[in-house]
Amino acid sequence: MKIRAEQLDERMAVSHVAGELDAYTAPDLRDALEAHLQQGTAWIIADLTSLTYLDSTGLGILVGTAKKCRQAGGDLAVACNRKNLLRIFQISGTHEILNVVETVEAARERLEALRAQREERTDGEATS
Amino acid sequence: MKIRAEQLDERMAVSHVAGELDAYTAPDLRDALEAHLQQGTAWIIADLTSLTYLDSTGLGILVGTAKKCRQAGGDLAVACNRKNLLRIFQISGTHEILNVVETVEAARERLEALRAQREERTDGEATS
Amino acid sequence: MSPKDASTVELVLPGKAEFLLVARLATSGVGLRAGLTVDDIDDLKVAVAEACTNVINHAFDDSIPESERRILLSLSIGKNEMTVEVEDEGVGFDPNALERSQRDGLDGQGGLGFGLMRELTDSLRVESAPGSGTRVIMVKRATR
Amino acid sequence: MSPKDASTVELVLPGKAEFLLVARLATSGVGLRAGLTVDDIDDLKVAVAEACTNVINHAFDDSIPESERRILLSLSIGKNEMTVEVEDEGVGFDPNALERSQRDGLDGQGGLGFGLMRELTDSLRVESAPGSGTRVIMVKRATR
Ligand SMILES: Nc1ncnc2c1ncn2[C@@H]1O[C@H](COP(=O)(O)OP(=O)(O)O)[C@@H](O)[C@H]1O
Ligand SMILES: Nc1ncnc2c1ncn2[C@@H]1O[C@H](COP(=O)(O)OP(=O)(O)O)[C@@H](O)[C@H]1O
Repeated sequence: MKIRAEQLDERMAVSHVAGELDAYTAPDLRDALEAHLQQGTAWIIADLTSLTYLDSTGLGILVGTAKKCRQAGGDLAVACNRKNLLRIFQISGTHEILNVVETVEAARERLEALRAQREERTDGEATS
Repeated sequence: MKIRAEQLDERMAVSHVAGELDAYTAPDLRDALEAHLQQGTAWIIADLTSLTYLDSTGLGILVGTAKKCRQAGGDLAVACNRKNLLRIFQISGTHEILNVVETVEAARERLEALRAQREERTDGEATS
Repeated sequence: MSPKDASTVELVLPGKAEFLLVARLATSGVGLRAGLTVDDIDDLKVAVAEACTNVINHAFDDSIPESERRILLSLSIGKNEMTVEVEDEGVGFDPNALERSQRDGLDGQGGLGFGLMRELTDSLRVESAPGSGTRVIMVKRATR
Repeated sequence: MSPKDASTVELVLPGKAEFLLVARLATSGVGLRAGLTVDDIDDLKVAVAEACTNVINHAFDDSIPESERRILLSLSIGKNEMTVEVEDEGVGFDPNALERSQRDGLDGQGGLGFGLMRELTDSLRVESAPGSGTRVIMVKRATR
């Protein structure tokens, strides 16, 4: 498995992940995602469009990271378009909570929209 | 392993071979090459440009077929450009006798040249 | 270890995550020969890895030295199907307690592994008891 | 069969050409974990397949029932190298007669298999005797 980090703006970053994500390689992904959070980046895109294998260990890390992102005021989205991996998201019931979409572009749009919503709500609260 | 036959002219044909050639799949290649010979085609190109695996069992079939081609007045050439397979031809010392070249086009040229030589020699003998 | 018949491959793997890749590759190879489709094989690879990951994560306590932490994987070609057995000689557990833990789902501490195995195969059987090791038997039918 | 240590994978394969693919895939998986390069692994896959093909072609006479025709394959990760053992409980042969048969080369009835194994690995040892099975031990060092 190979991971490349890309910072999109001050609060949003992508981890581009290629290869196979299992219990052997999972610690590397956990560290990479953790690094974003440590740097104050709470809006994270996991780009899995070049990932060929995923199982419950990888799902566990993605779900755990999504939670931490939300706790930090952000969120996580997954870009994935491979049939075999999408099946895993579907049958594990994680498709929605992980904001799984087909491309990094769509993932970014999803997070931007969530961020806008979040800010609106905060503004609303502040002015009410 | 997948094999597709292509007849180039009355006496020359190609077997396009893709996948892995080992002792399990070798009988299929032997049958395919044998079929060319049965049909009177003694100039054969083994197109291995989409082959990913080759060992001594495959070499044995190629060498055996090359002999039969020569006995029938023709010859065999191999098109192959993968490093790992070329290494097998080299270290087994079969690179020359199997007329290994990089492309089907080059294999065809090689066989056409051999055919021309052969015909010249026959002509020479006939007129001497 | 002696294969039951002439269409079974048996593997002994160290109980370490490093070797999950080997379990998946062997599953692919036997799956291809069993006539499974590429999609069938993708599913079965995950199911096999889930069972093996469980051995690595749950089967061994400190009393078992590393050299004895093994995964026994048996891959059998049947008529239009493939049977996989994943076995360990570890601490075992009560499979009846599984249903409870399933309810926790992903949010809790587990239960997702067996859920995936069940969804990704055509049949799943778990033989285990505290103190006597675990055997997971899965069957995947060839779709086509 | 019990692995010598925590970095050895052992396989029992039926002695049929159908399973050569599984032997190669397992070799790839362990090779990757042993740090071999893709080229190293390509070479080692051929060497392993040659040894296994020999078992299938030469180890068994009619007295050995199909269910007992097995290939034992052991794949070990060492320090910057990988060791492979291919073993059978077949008829065996006299390795000293090998040198003679090598001279026939491809033109004769054989000898190419061991030639490739020798060229494609860093070390090759053959243990065999008529009547007592055969073990081929090969070491491949990681280039890089
Ligand atoms: N091979 C095993 N040895 C001992 N316990 C096991 C084994 N496999 C599964 N278990 C038990 O079954 C539970 C449920 O497993 P699973 O559904 O895969 O979820 P998870 O591994 O995430 O907990 C595990 O938490 C563990 O207690
Ligand atoms: N596992 C084995 N059991 C019995 N005989 C074997 C075995 N492996 C090799 N041999 C003997 O060694 C010879 C040389 O083998 P090899 O170099 O691979 O060439 P080939 O298989 O083409 O004959 C074989 O012909 C066979 O007589």
